[in-house]
Amino acid sequence: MAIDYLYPEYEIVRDYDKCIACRVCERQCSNEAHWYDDGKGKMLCDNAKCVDCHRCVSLCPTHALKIVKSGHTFKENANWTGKTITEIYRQANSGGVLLSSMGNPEPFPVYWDKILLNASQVTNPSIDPLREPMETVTYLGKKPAKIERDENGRIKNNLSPTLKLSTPVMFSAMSYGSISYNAHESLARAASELGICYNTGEGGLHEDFYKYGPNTIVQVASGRFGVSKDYLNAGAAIEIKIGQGAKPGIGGHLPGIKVSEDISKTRMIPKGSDAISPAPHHDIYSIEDLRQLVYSIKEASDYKKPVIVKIAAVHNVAAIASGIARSGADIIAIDGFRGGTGAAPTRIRDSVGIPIELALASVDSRLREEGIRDDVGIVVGGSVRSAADLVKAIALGADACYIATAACLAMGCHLCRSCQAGKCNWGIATQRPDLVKRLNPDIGYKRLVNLVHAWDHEVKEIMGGMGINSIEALRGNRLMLRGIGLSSTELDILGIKHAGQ
Amino acid sequence: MSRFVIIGNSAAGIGCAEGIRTVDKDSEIIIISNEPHHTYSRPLISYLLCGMTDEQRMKYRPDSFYKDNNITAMLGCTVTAVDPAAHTVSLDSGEKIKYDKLMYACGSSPFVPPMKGLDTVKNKFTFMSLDDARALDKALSPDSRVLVIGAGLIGMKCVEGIADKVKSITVVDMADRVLPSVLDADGAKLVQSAVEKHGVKFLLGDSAKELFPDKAVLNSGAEVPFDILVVAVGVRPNISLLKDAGADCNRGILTDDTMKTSLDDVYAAGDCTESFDITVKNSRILALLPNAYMQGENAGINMAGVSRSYNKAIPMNAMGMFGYHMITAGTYEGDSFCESDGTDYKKLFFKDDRLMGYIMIGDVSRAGIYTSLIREQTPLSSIDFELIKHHPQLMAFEKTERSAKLSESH
Amino acid sequence: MLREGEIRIPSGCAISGVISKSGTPINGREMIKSIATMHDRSNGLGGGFAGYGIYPQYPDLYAFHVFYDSNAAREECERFLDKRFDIINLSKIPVRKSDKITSEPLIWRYFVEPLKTRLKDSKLDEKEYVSRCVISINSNIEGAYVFSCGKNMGVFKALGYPEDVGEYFRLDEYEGYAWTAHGRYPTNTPGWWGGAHPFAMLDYSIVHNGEISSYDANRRNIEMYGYKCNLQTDTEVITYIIDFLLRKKGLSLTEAAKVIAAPFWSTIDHMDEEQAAQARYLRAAFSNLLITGPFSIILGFEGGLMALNDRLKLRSMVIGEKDDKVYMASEECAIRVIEPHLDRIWSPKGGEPVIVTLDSYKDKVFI
Amino acid sequence: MKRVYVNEKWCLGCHLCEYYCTFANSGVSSMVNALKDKPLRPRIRVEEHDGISFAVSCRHCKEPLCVKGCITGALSVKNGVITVDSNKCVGCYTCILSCPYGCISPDDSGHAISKCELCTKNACGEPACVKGCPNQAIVYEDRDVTDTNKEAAV
Repeated sequence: MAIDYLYPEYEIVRDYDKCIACRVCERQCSNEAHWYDDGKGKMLCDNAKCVDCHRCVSLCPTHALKIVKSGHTFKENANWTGKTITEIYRQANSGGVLLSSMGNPEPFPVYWDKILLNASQVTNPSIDPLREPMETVTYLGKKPAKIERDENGRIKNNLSPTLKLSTPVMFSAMSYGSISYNAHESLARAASELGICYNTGEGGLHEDFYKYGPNTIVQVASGRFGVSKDYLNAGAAIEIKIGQGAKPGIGGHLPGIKVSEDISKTRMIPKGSDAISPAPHHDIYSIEDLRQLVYSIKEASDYKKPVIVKIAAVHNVAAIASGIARSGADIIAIDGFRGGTGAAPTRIRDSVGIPIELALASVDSRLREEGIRDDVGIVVGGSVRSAADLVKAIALGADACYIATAACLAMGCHLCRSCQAGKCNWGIATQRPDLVKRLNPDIGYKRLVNLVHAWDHEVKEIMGGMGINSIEALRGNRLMLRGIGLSSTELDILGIKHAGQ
Repeated sequence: MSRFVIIGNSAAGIGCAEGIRTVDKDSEIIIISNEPHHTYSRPLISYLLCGMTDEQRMKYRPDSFYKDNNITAMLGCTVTAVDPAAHTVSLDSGEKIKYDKLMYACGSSPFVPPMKGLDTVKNKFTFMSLDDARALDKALSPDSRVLVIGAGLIGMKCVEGIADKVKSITVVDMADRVLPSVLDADGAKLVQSAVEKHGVKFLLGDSAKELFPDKAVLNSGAEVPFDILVVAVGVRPNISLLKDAGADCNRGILTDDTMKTSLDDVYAAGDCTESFDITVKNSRILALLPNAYMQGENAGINMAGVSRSYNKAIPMNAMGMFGYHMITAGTYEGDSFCESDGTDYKKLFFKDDRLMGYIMIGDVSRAGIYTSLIREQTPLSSIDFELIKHHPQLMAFEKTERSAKLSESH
Repeated sequence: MLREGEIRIPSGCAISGVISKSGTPINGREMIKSIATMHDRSNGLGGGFAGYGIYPQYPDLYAFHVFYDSNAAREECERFLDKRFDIINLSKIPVRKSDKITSEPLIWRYFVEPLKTRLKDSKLDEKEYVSRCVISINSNIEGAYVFSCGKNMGVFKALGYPEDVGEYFRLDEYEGYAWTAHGRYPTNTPGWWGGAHPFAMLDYSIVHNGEISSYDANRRNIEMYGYKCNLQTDTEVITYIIDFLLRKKGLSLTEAAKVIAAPFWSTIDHMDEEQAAQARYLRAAFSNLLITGPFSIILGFEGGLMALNDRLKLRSMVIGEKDDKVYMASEECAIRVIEPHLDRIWSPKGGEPVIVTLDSYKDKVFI
Repeated sequence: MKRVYVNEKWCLGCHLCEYYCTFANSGVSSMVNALKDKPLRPRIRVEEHDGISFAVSCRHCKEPLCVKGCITGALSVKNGVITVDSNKCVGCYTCILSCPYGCISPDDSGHAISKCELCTKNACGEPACVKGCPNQAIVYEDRDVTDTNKEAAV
């Protein structure tokens, strides 16, 4: 055997005084890091197999386990970090592109954390959300260009199709295939109960979930998996996915091994075949092609569904968004570079794209400068982590936010970032039936509902503090924001003043 | 308001009273028993002797039972006659009690066969009632040599009950094995040797030819000296009162599946009746406490006006000897499957796609799952028999059946 | 200190208004008396009035009231106007000097009408043409500020307590069918005349008491439609919103009220279906023009007044009626002082507009 | 009445129910002290075979064969819960013979039986197996077909 240059990243620490050898750790570890040694009468483990997903830690009834970062260090320096060295070893070993999961982990600035919110004092009363109505209902879509009246002078309803959300949060695209049936069911049921939407991702819509259509966004991506007329008409909106924050400019690949009977049916591809999403849509090589696809989809859905175009936040996102706003799309979704993924080339994930905060601010400003902000709704995602991030996004100009990593966390994800292995111990990013069943949608959906309810409460508290009692009065209300520790360029892009100004 | 009269204060009689009360909370219930005791569990008399229970704990129902259930208990009263035409029962006191519905649950009595010289034996006992047990216990001393005639259920439980109180015990039975009514030969061997470890001596395939005041001479010629004799060769159902009143009887009283006898408004239950054994599909005496209770309960429900059938009777038995347990049920017919490691023993009998009977000794865990297969006449083809034959388990059932068992209210 | 337009300045205030439905002329003195009663609601950093029907001699000309910081600014502005308008009359606005009103700018008044050829070339309707010219002056000509530009109406405002401002502008010499007045309590203005209220665009004028928390959401939205919020005041943005909704979008006053003080979704759910559909439409179509936070406003327009509170009624506002006159004010005392014997007085609910027009305008105003 | 119900669809075969059950009925305040190096005597047992697993515990039948067959009167129904008076029980195992679900086991002493009593005799509150199940495969619900439940179902 060749020398293994790598050293386990984590150490499993077991307190043998507490361990009752119930073996739940062993039974629950899909990486087979734990086992019971009959001879010794105790549990043993292999640190090299541990991915730090905390399944064993969470289930251990006596709290006998913890996982710590291995104390091992290479002879690293500021330039040659342990991570860099490890990656070189791995590539020298495999000759392949490094793959990673979830969002960009690198220490780039998180602008949400450099923005502060305002509150009312004296001149304007704060509003108590427990006493007064506090509204977070959001309509996503185009605003009508002009008022039309019937012969009796009554206003005609000439609104374009819109998405009505009880609160400005949606679950962003995660395909059936990248995540499990039970994860999809949890998302679908939660969206239904919450009065928001979840997104099929590019993997089609399982027949069991057509019933959640009014709360479903069906996605059309470059692979066109599972796309049919019925599919397009099954949801409340249709999203054309151009790009994704974690891997702008890159396609996707679901290995054939994960294309089970059920997934093959849902994706409408042969069982066991690789599902490859091309990097571009091969019918969209320019903006006018996009317009054609938008209108093809509108034709296919009888102009009854809003069309969303989702792009990754890249350098010239504002200009691209402007083009999309003029393409007939009703909603633009922008995904920042910290957005998650089931698998992406590490180099792309960690080096391509820009933060969603800057992308959002520049898109919103640009569309307003062009007077077309009311022609589209803006939805942003790519690591909206809390109600505070959500409020900041709305105040910067978003109509609503997409959340996925937070949703996965709510369902139990522990961010071990090993989705690509398909052995998710939490039953989310896996298709193995014994693992999938670990996510009981009765629990998963409730936790999602709880999360969004909690955020909604927090948004209302924050709004009330600002003296705002409806989310639309927060939208684009950048006076409610101040930067902290930001350069004047950053403040300019964000369109906010510095704290104290 | 009716008056229900129950003759008998043991499992069938109590079952009857409880059955009535599930339907009718108000009508009068009278329980008549020739024993003067609060209802107690007869099978516990062996546990009483060895100190695993006492007279208070062996009460079958709490002290407040009659009061709680608004029952008039006439204890120590013997019924001398039943007049089905007049709907009365006569007591030894001369009193006549009218009934609207009558439950006859008089159980059975020890059978003492004619044996030469029996009348010369001073310390001779049967082992059926609390009074039997009290009398035997009084006679025992650490020096006693005890001869037990009969290695059946009663004899063996008696052995267990007195083993630690006496000098020696010898058991004689005509059969070639212990517990012949419930065990096969291999199983019996295991139990026998387990009991022998406690100093008990068995003389099987033999019987007493003649009894003397201090010894028995067996057919084989062997002599067994003893101080105390226990005769436990079997029981006979107490049917005479009803038989005299004109009820159809075989060896036991015959009833329909509501437990009604051939006499109007007269029901019978327990050891004095015959039951339809669904494993062999014929009528026989199943003198078992669970069977007695359920017959009585079913009768009570019918007596109170709700029609319900009792048609799941099967022979079954659970007993332990010095902590070595055995559970058996059904009939030992058909093909068999046997597993044994010298301590734990299991034998299943199956025929016509049905489990007919089983014997489990040692490890008896989850035996009820097998019992249920027999009682419910479950087609073995509908379950995973290969799986279940090694261990009783619900896994062997179809998914929908499992789900019905585990996710529905029962 | 930064002045209005350079920074956002919240302020509390007093407002008052009166209208005679029959068109009976009301002397400006009445309004001074009314607003003076609420002296404590102002802090001497701004006061103003709007009078309707005050220029019967030029009813069809736009009356521009302009503050100039210098003659140079005036000359530049007049050159600008000359190119675009026929100036029928120009003069300084007569004032009564007083030690209570200081740091006066130059205050000029022009009665104008758009040059026909320029108007035609612009391909705009007349009002849009005028408003763009005004926005252009205010945005581009340093030291010039048009603070009133409607027909047969005028705004008079200055730094000082409102009663002193009224005296200064000699309002006792004006009569109109309707008046509004404003006393200002800004928190941090250095005191700039242009920052005083009312704020006007064409014949719409707004007096406003409150501080709206939706300001930047409203501003950034309305600025997409050709408005420029130079002053960064609530009153300015509310005026533009009203102008946008009424003039550009053709909404009725009631409909506009349902946009800026929209009924709650929970209230809409209890409306009858037609009303609910309309309310939902207006909220969805103009969601970014919903104004939240406390406000009470009196909108003046050609032929009438509209009073409106925010939907939670976080600011006081009472309405009084006596014969053909309707009074609107922050406090009842401001009404009682000029009309002690009212037929009726009430406090309208949050979001419930009170619209009063001249009888002769009943059919001309889109209610 | 509320009973424990299990759904094999969600059972992970983790066996935690057995440990939580044993702990809850141990009378010991620390789980480690209750279970470390001690025999496990749960009143709920997980069956596992071929990727399927589920826990089984007393169904608290409305027509309980164990109670009817009990020779001592130690088993009785109290407020719908089948409970055992271990003082009366002599360990004859007739109930083990009777129970169609295989849910009754000998207790530690071997002279009596132990069975699920829905944690009514310990300080657990909601049954420990239900609380301890990580996937809601074991739930504590009222599924009796009563008039009210029927209406709710409609």
